[in-house]
Amino acid sequence: MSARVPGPVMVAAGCGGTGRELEPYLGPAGLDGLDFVTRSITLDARPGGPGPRLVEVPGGIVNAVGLPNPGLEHFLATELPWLVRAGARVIVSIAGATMGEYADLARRLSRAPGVAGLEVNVGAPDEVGVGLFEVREPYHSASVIAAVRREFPADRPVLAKLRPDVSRIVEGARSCHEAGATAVVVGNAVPAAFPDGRAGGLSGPAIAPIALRCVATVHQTVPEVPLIACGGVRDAASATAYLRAGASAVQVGTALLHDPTTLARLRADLETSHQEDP
Amino acid sequence: MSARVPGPVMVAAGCGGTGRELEPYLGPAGLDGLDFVTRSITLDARPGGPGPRLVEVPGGIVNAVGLPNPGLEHFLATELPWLVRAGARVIVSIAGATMGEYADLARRLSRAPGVAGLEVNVGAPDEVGVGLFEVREPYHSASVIAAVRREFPADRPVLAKLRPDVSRIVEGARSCHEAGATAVVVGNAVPAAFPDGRAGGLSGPAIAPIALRCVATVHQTVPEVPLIACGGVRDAASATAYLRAGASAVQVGTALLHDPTTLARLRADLETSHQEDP
Amino acid sequence: MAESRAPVHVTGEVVATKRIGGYRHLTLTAPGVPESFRAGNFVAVTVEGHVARRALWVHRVRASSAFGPTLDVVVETRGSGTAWLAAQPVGARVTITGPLGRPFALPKDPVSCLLVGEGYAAAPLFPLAERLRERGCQVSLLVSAPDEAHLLSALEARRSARSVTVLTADGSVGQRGTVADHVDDLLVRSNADVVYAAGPTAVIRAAAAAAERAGAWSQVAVEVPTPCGTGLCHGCPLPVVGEDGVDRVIRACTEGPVVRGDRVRWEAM
Amino acid sequence: MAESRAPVHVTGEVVATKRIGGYRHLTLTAPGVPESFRAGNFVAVTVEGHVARRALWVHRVRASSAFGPTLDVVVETRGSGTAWLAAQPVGARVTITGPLGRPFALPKDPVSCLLVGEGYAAAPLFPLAERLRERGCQVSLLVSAPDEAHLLSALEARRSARSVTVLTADGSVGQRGTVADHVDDLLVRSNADVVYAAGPTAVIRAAAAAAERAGAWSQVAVEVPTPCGTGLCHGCPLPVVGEDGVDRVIRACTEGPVVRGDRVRWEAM
Ligand SMILES: Cc1cc2nc3c(=O)[nH]c(=O)nc-3n(C[C@H](O)[C@H](O)[C@H](O)COP(=O)(O)OP(=O)(O)OC[C@H]3O[C@@H](n4cnc5c(N)ncnc54)[C@H](O)[C@@H]3O)c2cc1C
Ligand SMILES: Cc1cc2nc3c(=O)[nH]c(=O)nc-3n(C[C@H](O)[C@H](O)[C@H](O)COP(=O)(O)OP(=O)(O)OC[C@H]3O[C@@H](n4cnc5c(N)ncnc54)[C@H](O)[C@@H]3O)c2cc1C
Ligand SMILES: Cc1cc2nc3c(=O)[nH]c(=O)nc-3n(C[C@H](O)[C@H](O)[C@H](O)COP(=O)(O)O)c2cc1C
Ligand SMILES: Cc1cc2nc3c(=O)[nH]c(=O)nc-3n(C[C@H](O)[C@H](O)[C@H](O)COP(=O)(O)O)c2cc1C
Ligand code: FES
Ligand code: FES
Repeated sequence: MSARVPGPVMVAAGCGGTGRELEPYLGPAGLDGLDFVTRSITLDARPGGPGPRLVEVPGGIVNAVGLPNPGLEHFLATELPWLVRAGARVIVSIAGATMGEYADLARRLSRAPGVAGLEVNVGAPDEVGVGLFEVREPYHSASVIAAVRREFPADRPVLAKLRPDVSRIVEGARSCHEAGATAVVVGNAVPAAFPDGRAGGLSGPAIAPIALRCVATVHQTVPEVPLIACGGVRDAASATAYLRAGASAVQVGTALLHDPTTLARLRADLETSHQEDP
Repeated sequence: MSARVPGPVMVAAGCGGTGRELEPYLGPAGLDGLDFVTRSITLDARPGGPGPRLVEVPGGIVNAVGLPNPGLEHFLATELPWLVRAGARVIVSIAGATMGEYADLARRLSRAPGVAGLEVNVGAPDEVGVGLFEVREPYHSASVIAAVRREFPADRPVLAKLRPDVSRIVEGARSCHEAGATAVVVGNAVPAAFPDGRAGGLSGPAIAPIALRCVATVHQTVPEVPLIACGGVRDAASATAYLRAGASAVQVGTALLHDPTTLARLRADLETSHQEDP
Repeated sequence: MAESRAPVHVTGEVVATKRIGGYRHLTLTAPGVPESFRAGNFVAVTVEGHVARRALWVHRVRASSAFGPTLDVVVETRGSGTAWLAAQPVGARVTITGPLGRPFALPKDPVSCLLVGEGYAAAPLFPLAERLRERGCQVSLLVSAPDEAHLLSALEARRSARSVTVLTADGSVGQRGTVADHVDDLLVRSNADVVYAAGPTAVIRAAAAAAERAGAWSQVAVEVPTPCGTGLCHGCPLPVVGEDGVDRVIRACTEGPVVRGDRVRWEAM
Repeated sequence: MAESRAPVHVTGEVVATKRIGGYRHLTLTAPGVPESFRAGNFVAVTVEGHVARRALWVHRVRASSAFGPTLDVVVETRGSGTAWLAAQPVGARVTITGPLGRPFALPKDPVSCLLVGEGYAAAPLFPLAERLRERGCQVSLLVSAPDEAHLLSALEARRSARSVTVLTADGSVGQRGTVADHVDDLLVRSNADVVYAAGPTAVIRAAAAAAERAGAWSQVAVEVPTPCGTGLCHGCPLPVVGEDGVDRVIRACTEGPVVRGDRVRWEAM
């Protein structure tokens, strides 16, 4: 497995629009050279759930967007070529209802020009609600990763995106890595509820301490697993906390909704602090 | 099991000092009639962990207080009698390193005058770090509850306080209830890390959507289990979200650190809204 | 539809603030925003300590003032964010993203237009009226509100509009009644080819339906919650019928907020 | 030690704000707080949008002013909370809890006292000096700071103190040097029976050690982070030796912040 681990700063799935909407805020370089994870793409188009899809809560937002996306075919025909032309390193996030769907998506994406890698969404905060393959135990996610890995060229990364659930993350990370994941993304939005009790996922600064605990625990227990941190990254301090805890890259999600220039600033800040380090 | 479920508004463990410090902020009634959960008491005195024990994060705090407490004997001699005299309904939170310690604590507290009930802390965010009995699977907590229940009179409540971990909370609540818990407290601080990677627990408004998801899920799946919600309660809106989702009471923790009058206000607000309801 | 130029994310400043009736009118600098504004665009404002953004229609832009280019917004205090914004004094710094969203499409020919707006949401119709008049269109304006305090002043619009009708639900000023009660009649009287509408869903829906009955085009400015406002989160679903006749859900902030009235699936909103 | 009366949690108002050197001095109303204040108490301030509280020494209380009873605090801007507080204009409302913590214990007899303080933390020594003088004590005051900008003005204290010594680390005003350099000498010269100290740990530790060497009592006002300030969270551990000789960890906010200098386990801090 000689695939490069992306980073150090990436766009988190579902928080960068189709790429076009983010471009105006990225500074002169635009998307060029940016690791852009798409929103999760499913085989068939999905309209997404009803509104309100996002509700603000202290320190974050609760979302139940419902994976709106145009389906694989339309994505390949329109969004992917645009992203590739813009110079992005496109990591396609994939989501399926069955292991077969994941394999299918991986196979078809392996042939699409310009796909730099895959991110497998096996940690949605409400997979049952959105009709995704249900990950109850770590071996469920590992089986999905193995199925995807079989279909996707070994020289391109397959990332396993897991839920930041401290009681399962070590086992999940280890088994996904063994199943062929180039790196493990820790993690997704945290299972949560809207004020009215409806299921959703909590994201944003509120969850950073939770995901950080998961990253630190995984890194201490299975240091050989490359980690990408995701959850509440908003500035250089929150990003370096993850990097110090053992992550080799960070993804930025909710912060972009709050301030679309976060990514540009973060790239600059991390480069500066990198240069200052001996 | 005819024990009354406390509430509707309680002081969460470890967030009301010894009771004396909270009293000035409770209004004319003081502690009288208030369900006061003590900080977790262990058999032997514990000094607690080093500083910084609490660090502020967006929407909450991360804490690793380390269960400082004077030990059971000193508690029985000094803090308990004061609380009883002040009129509080004292629910003693207990924590132990072994099942035997939990049983021991329960037995000795069953004989202490004025103990209205017990809350069993089987969901600490870093039990390994603080040397508590490790709860890896739901049956671990259920065994502790069963051991405590055997030692404590059936007409007084035993509450099982669990971690707000959505992938385990249903099984945990069900099995603790079957083991004799009068009600289940959902939940404790969420396993998290300090910015420097040290293990701790996240509490405050940030975790309310997470605990609410757990409460709603448990109530939908095992509606026969009485639930007490704990996590980020700060005002009438956050409390009623829990009550609507199926909790019969709420505990207030971190909000007291931010505004020690929260409890007095909340009791008044919930009574008003209760009267307004037809 | 016209495409808006690239939005910017900038720190601006409150240069004037005044209470008019039930609203707070703020004048802000926001370098780059007024310059590329078109009628129907909105801005997203950052509220300190809150993750989601607050969307506001742009009521007016001035190409130059003592402070350089400025924009005006009309704020109705509702929750934490609008309360915070309304309380900002002159000199306060405010982070603004804009201009956002698809603006009103302007007719190529100098046709007759009816502009229908209610409450603060009538705000974008005023710069629209000016643009239309510049193009030689005949503009009729219908401004409505629940009561006088929530009526945007139509005084300035009298320069751009041939006729101005004022409605309040309680009859405290202008005619009594709702947009639904009066819009068909006005459409006939103004002989409009295009209806532009902005306001609560009931109002723009009534305007779109009236346009359809009269065989006119309509463009409506839709308000659904827009957590980011920039097209990134897909959190602002707007159910429409696509040009191909297929049901779709678009992002109100990016593919809207202005859409053709006959495209909205009102019953699905 | 003296016990302070019951604290209150109230909304007060900024009635004056001025920058003096590197500090912002705020005068606040806080109904009930100035009335039961004793020297060495502190207040906890709420910062909008932040869960933890910010602790501040009370520098002065006035029993009556045009605004009723007021209290003064001295703010050094460090992080988000102190920056916010320092920026509050006259009229801003601020939520305050106090008076908090154990105050300085006053001697029964009119003994000779040396008061040692550094930076903003010297603030509580000024009301202490007044109380001591009222009791007939002889007060010597040592005020130190890294530089002139961080020196609390000792002008007013000259009324209460028999002698005032000023030190700066850079020698920009007063004598050059640190408290550790000068405190033994001053203790001898002032012939003090009691040393009161407030400031960074190094300073109060040096003062306590000097007192011990000279056979004097000492009381130190300790600053450790106090997330709640009210004794509820046990988040402010202060390692001490109990009266029974047993090592203990107490809550700095409630069982402190003023403790006997010889009780602190400095090496465990
Ligand atoms: C395109 C557009 C233009 C708008 N223009 C104006 C304007 O010119 N003047 C004005 O006063 N208001 C306008 N609004 C409505 C304004 O954005 C909401 O009233 C405001 O977001 C509510 O924020 P709050 O903090 O006061 O309320 P809160 O209840 O604190 O809001 C909490 C959250 O809900 C969202 N939200 C709640 N209600 C609405 C709503 N009706 N629309 C959008 N988001 C909502 C907010 O974005 C925020 O995330 C506009 C909305 C949209 C979508
Ligand atoms: C008893 C006592 C009295 C004090 N009196 C004064 C005073 O009169 N004037 C003054 O300027 N400062 C005083 N301080 C220090 C002041 O409370 C801290 O500088 C302040 O809390 C830092 O807050 P911040 O928001 O600026 O920094 P942030 O970095 O945003 O603070 C984040 C968190 O850390 C805590 N914290 C960080 N540093 C300290 C510290 N040194 N002490 C306590 N908490 C800290 C804060 O409470 C907050 O929870 C006092 C502290 C104590 C304990
Ligand atoms: C609006 C929104 C949409 C999201 N969509 C996806 C998605 O399609 N696939 C996915 O794997 N994660 C999705 N996520 C999760 C984010 O990628 C990210 O893992 C999570 O929000 C935590 O990071 P953050 O705190 O930086 O947002 C979404 C999150 C948000 C807020
Ligand atoms: C400072 C602090 C100390 C705590 N001590 C205890 C404890 O001793 N025993 C326990 O079961 N929970 C303890 N908790 C957890 C709280 O009781 C509560 O479950 C948790 O903080 C979530 O609720 P909240 O968001 O209202 O604080 C503590 C929490 C805090 C913040
Ligand atoms: S509000 Fe985020 S995409 Fe429209
Ligand atoms: S700061 Fe909370 S107990 Fe002292």
